[in-house]
Amino acid sequence: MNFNEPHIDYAGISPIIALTVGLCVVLLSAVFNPFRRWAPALTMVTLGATAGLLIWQWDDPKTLITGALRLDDLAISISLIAILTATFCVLLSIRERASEEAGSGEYHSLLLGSVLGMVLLAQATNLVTFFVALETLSIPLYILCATNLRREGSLESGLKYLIVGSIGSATLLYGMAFLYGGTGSTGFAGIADGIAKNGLDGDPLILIGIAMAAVGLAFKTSIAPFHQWTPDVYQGAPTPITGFMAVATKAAAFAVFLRFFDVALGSQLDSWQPALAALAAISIVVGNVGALGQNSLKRLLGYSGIAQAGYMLGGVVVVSETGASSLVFYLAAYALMNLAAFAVIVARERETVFGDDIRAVRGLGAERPLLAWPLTISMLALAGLPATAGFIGKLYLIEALVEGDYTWLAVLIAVGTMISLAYYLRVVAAMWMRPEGEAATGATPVIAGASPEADPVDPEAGRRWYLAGPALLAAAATIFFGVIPQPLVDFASHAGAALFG
Amino acid sequence: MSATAWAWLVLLFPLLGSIAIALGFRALPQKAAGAIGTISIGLAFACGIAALISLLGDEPEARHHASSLYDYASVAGLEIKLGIFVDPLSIFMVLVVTGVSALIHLYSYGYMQSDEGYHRFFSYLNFFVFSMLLLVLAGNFVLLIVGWAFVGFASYALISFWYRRETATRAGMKAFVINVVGDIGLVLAAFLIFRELGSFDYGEVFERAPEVFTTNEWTIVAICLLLLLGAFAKSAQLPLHTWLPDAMEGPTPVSSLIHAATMVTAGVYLIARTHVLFELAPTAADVAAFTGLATLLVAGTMALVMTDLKRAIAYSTMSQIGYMIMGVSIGAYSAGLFHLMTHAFFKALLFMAAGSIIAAMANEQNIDRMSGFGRAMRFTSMTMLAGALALAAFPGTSGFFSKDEILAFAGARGGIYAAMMVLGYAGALLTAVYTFRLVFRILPGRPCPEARELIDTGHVAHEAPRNPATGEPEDTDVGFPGPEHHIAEGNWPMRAAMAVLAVLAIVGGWVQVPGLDHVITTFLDPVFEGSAFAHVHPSAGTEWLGLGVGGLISVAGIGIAYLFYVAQPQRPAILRQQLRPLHTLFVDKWYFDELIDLLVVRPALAVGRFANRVFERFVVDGLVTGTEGTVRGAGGVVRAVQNGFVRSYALLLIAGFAGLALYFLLSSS
Amino acid sequence: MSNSILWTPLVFGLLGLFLPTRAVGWWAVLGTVVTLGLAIATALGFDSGSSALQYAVDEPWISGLGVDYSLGIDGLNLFLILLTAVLWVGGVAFAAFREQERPKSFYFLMLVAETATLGAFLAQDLLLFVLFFDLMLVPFYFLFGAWGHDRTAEGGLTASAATLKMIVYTLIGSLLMLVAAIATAVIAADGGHLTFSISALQQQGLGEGSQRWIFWFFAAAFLVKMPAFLLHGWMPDAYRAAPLPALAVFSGVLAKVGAYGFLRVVLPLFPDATVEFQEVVLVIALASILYGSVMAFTQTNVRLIAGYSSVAQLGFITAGIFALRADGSDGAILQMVNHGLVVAPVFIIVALLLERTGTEDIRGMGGMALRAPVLAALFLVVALATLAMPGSANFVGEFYILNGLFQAKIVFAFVAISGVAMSAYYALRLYQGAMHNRPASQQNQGLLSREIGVRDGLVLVPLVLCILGLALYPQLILERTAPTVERTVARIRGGETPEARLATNRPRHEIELENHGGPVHYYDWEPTLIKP
Amino acid sequence: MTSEWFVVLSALLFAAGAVGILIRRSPMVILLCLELMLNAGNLALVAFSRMVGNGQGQVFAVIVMVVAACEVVVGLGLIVAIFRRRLPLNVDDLRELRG
Repeated sequence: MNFNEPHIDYAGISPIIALTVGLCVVLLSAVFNPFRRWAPALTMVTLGATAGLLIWQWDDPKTLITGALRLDDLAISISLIAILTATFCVLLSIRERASEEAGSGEYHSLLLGSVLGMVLLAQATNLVTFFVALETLSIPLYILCATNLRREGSLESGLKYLIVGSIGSATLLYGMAFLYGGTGSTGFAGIADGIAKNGLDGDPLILIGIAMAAVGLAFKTSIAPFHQWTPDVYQGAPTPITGFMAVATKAAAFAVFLRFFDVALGSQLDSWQPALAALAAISIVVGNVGALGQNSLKRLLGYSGIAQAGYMLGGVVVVSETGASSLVFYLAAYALMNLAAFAVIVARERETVFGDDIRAVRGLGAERPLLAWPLTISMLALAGLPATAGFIGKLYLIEALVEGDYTWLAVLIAVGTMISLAYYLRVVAAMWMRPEGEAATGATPVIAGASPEADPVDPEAGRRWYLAGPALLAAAATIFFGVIPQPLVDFASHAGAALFG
Repeated sequence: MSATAWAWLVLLFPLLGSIAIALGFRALPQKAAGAIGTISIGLAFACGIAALISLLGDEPEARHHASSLYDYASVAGLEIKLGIFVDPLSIFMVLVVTGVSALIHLYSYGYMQSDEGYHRFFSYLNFFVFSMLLLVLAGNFVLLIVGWAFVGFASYALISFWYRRETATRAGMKAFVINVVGDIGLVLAAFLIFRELGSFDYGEVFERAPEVFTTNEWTIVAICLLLLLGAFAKSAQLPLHTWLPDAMEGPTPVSSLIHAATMVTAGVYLIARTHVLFELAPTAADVAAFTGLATLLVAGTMALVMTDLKRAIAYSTMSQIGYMIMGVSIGAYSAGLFHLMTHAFFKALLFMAAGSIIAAMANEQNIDRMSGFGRAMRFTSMTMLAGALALAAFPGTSGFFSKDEILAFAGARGGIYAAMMVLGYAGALLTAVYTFRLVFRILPGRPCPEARELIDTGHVAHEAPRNPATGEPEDTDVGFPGPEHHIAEGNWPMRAAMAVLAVLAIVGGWVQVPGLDHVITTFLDPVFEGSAFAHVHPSAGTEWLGLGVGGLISVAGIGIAYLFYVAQPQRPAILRQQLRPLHTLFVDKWYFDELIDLLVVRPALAVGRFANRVFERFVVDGLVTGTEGTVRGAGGVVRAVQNGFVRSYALLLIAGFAGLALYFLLSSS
Repeated sequence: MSNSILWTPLVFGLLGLFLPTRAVGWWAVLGTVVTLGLAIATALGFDSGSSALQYAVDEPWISGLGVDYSLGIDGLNLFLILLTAVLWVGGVAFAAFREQERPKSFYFLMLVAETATLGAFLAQDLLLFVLFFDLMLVPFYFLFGAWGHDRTAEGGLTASAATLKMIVYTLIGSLLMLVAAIATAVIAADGGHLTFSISALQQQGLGEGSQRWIFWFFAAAFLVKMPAFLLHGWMPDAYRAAPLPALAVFSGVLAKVGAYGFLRVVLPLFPDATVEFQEVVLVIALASILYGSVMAFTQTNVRLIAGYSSVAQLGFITAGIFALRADGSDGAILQMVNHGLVVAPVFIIVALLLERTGTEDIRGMGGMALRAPVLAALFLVVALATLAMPGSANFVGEFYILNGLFQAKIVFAFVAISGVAMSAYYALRLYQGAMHNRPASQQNQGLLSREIGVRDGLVLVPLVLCILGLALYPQLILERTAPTVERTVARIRGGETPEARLATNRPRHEIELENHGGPVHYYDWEPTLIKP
Repeated sequence: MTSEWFVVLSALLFAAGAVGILIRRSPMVILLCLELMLNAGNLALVAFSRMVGNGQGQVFAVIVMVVAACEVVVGLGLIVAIFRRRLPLNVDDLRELRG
């Protein structure tokens, strides 16, 4: 028998290859003691290389591996966001106890593995790749969350994430099975015309499939009511990882969300659109009210993440190019805002004994302006105040929603933003204003961060380049894209066009 | 130079004087300030004369000129220029105002000498005159309102001149607020006029009014009633008069300025100025007439029982203004204005005399404690007597002719107006009685300690001044006649002013003696020629009859006063016993203050308290706290569900899935 | 030109961050003065006859979203820009004469605030307007919160809590406005080319139905900002917390942005809804007038007296705008400037009183005129202007407003004017309480005996001179405002109620001549009046 | 017998796994239940692949098995770590993070 080798587009899969190779190298470096300290550097190199290869592929969409992957601008833009986040994560992990305990090499290779999953997920156009990528993304994260072995919270968050996450994937898988069963294909395209061909509109099999898939994805993007893992895991995980999860996971999951629902299930629009809109609404409300009165900053950002996911889901709900573009724009902005915040939190965790408690940033404005400004900017941006990327992002989303006749959702976003001011500005107030009268922060039992087993204090952390640098960079970018958003808008609209154009 | 040019100068001088004194309050020596003040008014008077001459220069029917400086606020169809209107009426007012004011300034120059606030006083005083002149010269309703309000403010400033007296500041506030109510009346009237006639300008308004309005049509009546609101507030007619007696908190020259010459006559002027409108709205005119009548009677009764010298004179002013208002609203324009003039003379005089006596009493104003000043202060008592005679309309004096002309005209109108005449004469009797009550209480009799001291040592009582109302010691460093007081005797400026006025009070009426001459009427004729009542002319005979009656009445009144207060001094007490309720009613000023307090002040404060204590807290804040509470509550729920049990998370996840699947299935089928 | 006015303060603010701490205050003053100079230059170069947009700038900003960076000056905003420039000079200079903690941040924020405010006035692009409108709040949030006073002692809120309340409250409106603005553009574009340019949107027009809700979203934002009756819940706490120099400019200018928004955005873009909801808004305005006045004369804290009095004043302004007549709106704009010029000095004077008596409670003051006659005189002028004394420009403003209201909706005018009497009472009460009578407590005597200093005089006197100058020649503003206002209101008149026929300021006899003197529609509104 | 029954069976397995997760406290058992759910998915895939008559489902199933294995490994690793920290092996006691 003769074996005709398939045509392989190496250029297309080059980023994936690069990542994989890098992953192995980093892992090996961990084995040989002398190279151990190089792990971060190697990781950076890998990420850089991948990014370069991705940009090389910019604006030249292609389908890879017999339709299993599609490398288009959407995929690239999302992957870039993921890589950017990972880079920040590496920087923040320098001198991080977690990475040292887990062994720097393992830690970073796991990180790269997760990134690999994200890059794949962003390209997935087939149920199989979709599922595999999703797991490749998740499983390393389960471990990474738990890497701070000395802290109960870390282990707990790891286990919780594992259990609930696996339920999520199981549900997703089962839903995929139904879709496959209904349409007889695992490719998104195949599913689409399968539905069309077999006239399966409103077929219960398909519908349940859709429902289950929606649950799986909603879980990953932490949309309420599938959000509950988020605050706990965010709080328990080592802070750099939390930052990575908060941004990158969302980005990748939303990418496939777009592909899966807007492309594969586009025909079923009217059956799932209202449902997703409802989910968006719920998580806007839940996230925002849940964040009120949280004293752990990470937890607060977790809840705010839920709310923000609700906003972004709006970009998926209105099946339109503007929707997709606005979503990508918002993800990019969201990455910048969050990373600035997390960088500052990491710095304060090491500087003070309060861990990630809000007391850690008391009087920061006077004490450490260079840390206070980034956090302030990121909070204002998350609250969607003008002259920040956050404002433009909201503007973009709302425009998409209004165009798509989902004005009520836009109004809800506005309402949610109002509520969110209450907790974002509380952080700002803590930094700049005289301590609030409410002794609440003092009275409530200090959570996780401030437990006696807190990390040893490094009073200079706030001045270290690898912490202050990223913070300032992200904050500056947030402002920059708030004032001159055009480049980012183009970036996003490319991605949107890739899907619909 | 044209009349208008002179008129602008009339306005200019007092304003300059006021500003100059105000800016130089540190630099200028006291005397200089007084001099500037007095001279600037004097110059204004001179310019007034000049304007008069140039006005008499041209034909009677051509004796009205408008002139404007620039567009004050003219867009969107409104046209408001900074313009004046010069005609016999305004010139007449200018002359009366500046003339009397000049004398009052002169008087103050001496009287206020030992007052710390000397500069402030003259600055205010000049500003007051300026405002009044602006009021009478204004060429459109907006500028009229401006002058109107300026007068109000100036009176506020002067009444609360001794601003550390609680009573004074409160009185000032009262005067101001009531005057603002009047302003509002004028403003609304102006709006209505504008809506109907499309202009604020006197000329256009008076020209168009007759062709647009039918007589007694509701709009014109509304306009006139609104105008009256303003007029009553300023001229202290019922029921808006309550600020006037309190206004006596100010220094005495102020009282004479506000009451005699200027402010309170503004209402009379307003009605005369807008007589075109009032003749189109007889109903409103009658309202005005009856209010005037009521005021003159009520005020008379109050003046009858007041023991405070200045307040008593104040009430008498009210009642005299009542005469004028009645006069101008029944159409006796020139008569009303004539009375305005003579009243300016003798009332100013009376206040000055009173001031001199009060000074001698070291600010004691209670007439029960005064007596025997006839011998102590000859000059003062002579002038006072002259003023009193004129006020009581003693035959031959100025008041005699002016008052009776009004009543005669009322008689000539006949009908209901005849009744007015009769009541008017009743009022005249009252006037004579209360006037000479004062005279007989103060001048004759055994000298009181102060008077005695004056006779013996020739100098005035020294005593730390006290507030007659509250009895608290005055704080003299803000400005208050300290231990040293100034009486007309041995103070030439005061004497000069009083002398001039005394002469005028006697002879001032002779310009207009029935059958002999009628200077005022002929002069004002061009203004009122179009009037519907131009033909109404009581014959000289009837007028003389009226004069006779009036003379008798005044003599009778004086007689009664003599009977009560000189012949049988115990009588009043007995009478008081017999008429206790009536007396208390009069003493308590017919309870007008209480009425206003009950109807306006208390409700407003109650509303305010409610708004503050209840509404603000429960409704306005409730909106905030309520929403906040619900949101926080929801937050509590969310965090309660977030209970840390991984299995319950799983449950929620699966439940959520079930719900979603259920929705899909239901929506599909 | 517009550009330079807009960005000068920000530039100075940024440079100020690199200056030595001592100099930064004066640097900030310089910045505001330069801005003022530029503003005056524009005013001089302004063509008063035309209703067109002048000094216009129009660059694409976010082409993808149809947002342009377009500025411009016309009759509506010219004097509000001047006002902003003037008051900021006053406020910043007043602050510069005193010690400020963390001066760099303070002046930086002040200048950012000025740029934001100017931006709101200059913006000719709906979204740009919304952006600046929201941005204004941020610096004031920090100024009030970080430099403010905690009132926990007298049962109030902490500075940060009070400001949080303020910002959440005011952003409620603003965010809804953002949605509304986008909706306006999207609906108007109707699938076509998306633009936020106000003039373009004005051409495209909007359907009745969508106008309705959009109108209320905008109205909410503006009414909260003013603040109007029932929506003023944030005001008392914020006013008590705020540092006085910042409060002077805040209350002097920011409140006006709301009223300005009605003229700039609502009337042109949503004419039908405006006519439809005229009465509703008028009712709110009247409520503000009455409620504000009543509260003003029951308060004892001088800040709150001033605060509630501005509630009343903005009620007047709103009423003037919603008379939907040229004269009403002319008066409204004039009154915005007047009120700004009046309320800022009031707060500066409050600061001076505070320094002298150590209290903000009117019961703790008194008798100050004795040893501070100049201060008393200045205060008197301000107080008289506050109560719209005839002869002041405020009176002209109110006169135009009320005349407009009177000709359009006579009953409302009668109610509104009662506010005038009350204002007389509370303004005088404020003045007397501070300056007249005996000093409340004897130990204050020593403190009382301080005349206004030269430096504070430099701040206060020019402002008072502005008041006097306008009093002598209000036409200055009116004639430049009128053409634009005329154009703005003319659109409304198109779909107007019967009363509108009277809106044409023609004397009745002329109207009757046209109608051959018959008993005509001229009497349409007669039932609204009580017949004799 | 037709393959629908396999689907039904898979559904039952899925439900069983879900219920197991909800009622059991030991992380080990919970991991087993997770496996159950995943394998329910596998069974469904295989059954469907039989129904629709192409191999994709079976391929998918095989891959899923690998993934499942990974998850179990990770899970066990975590459990060991927890055990080493002398923490109770009871998911209900792991609730330091909440609220």
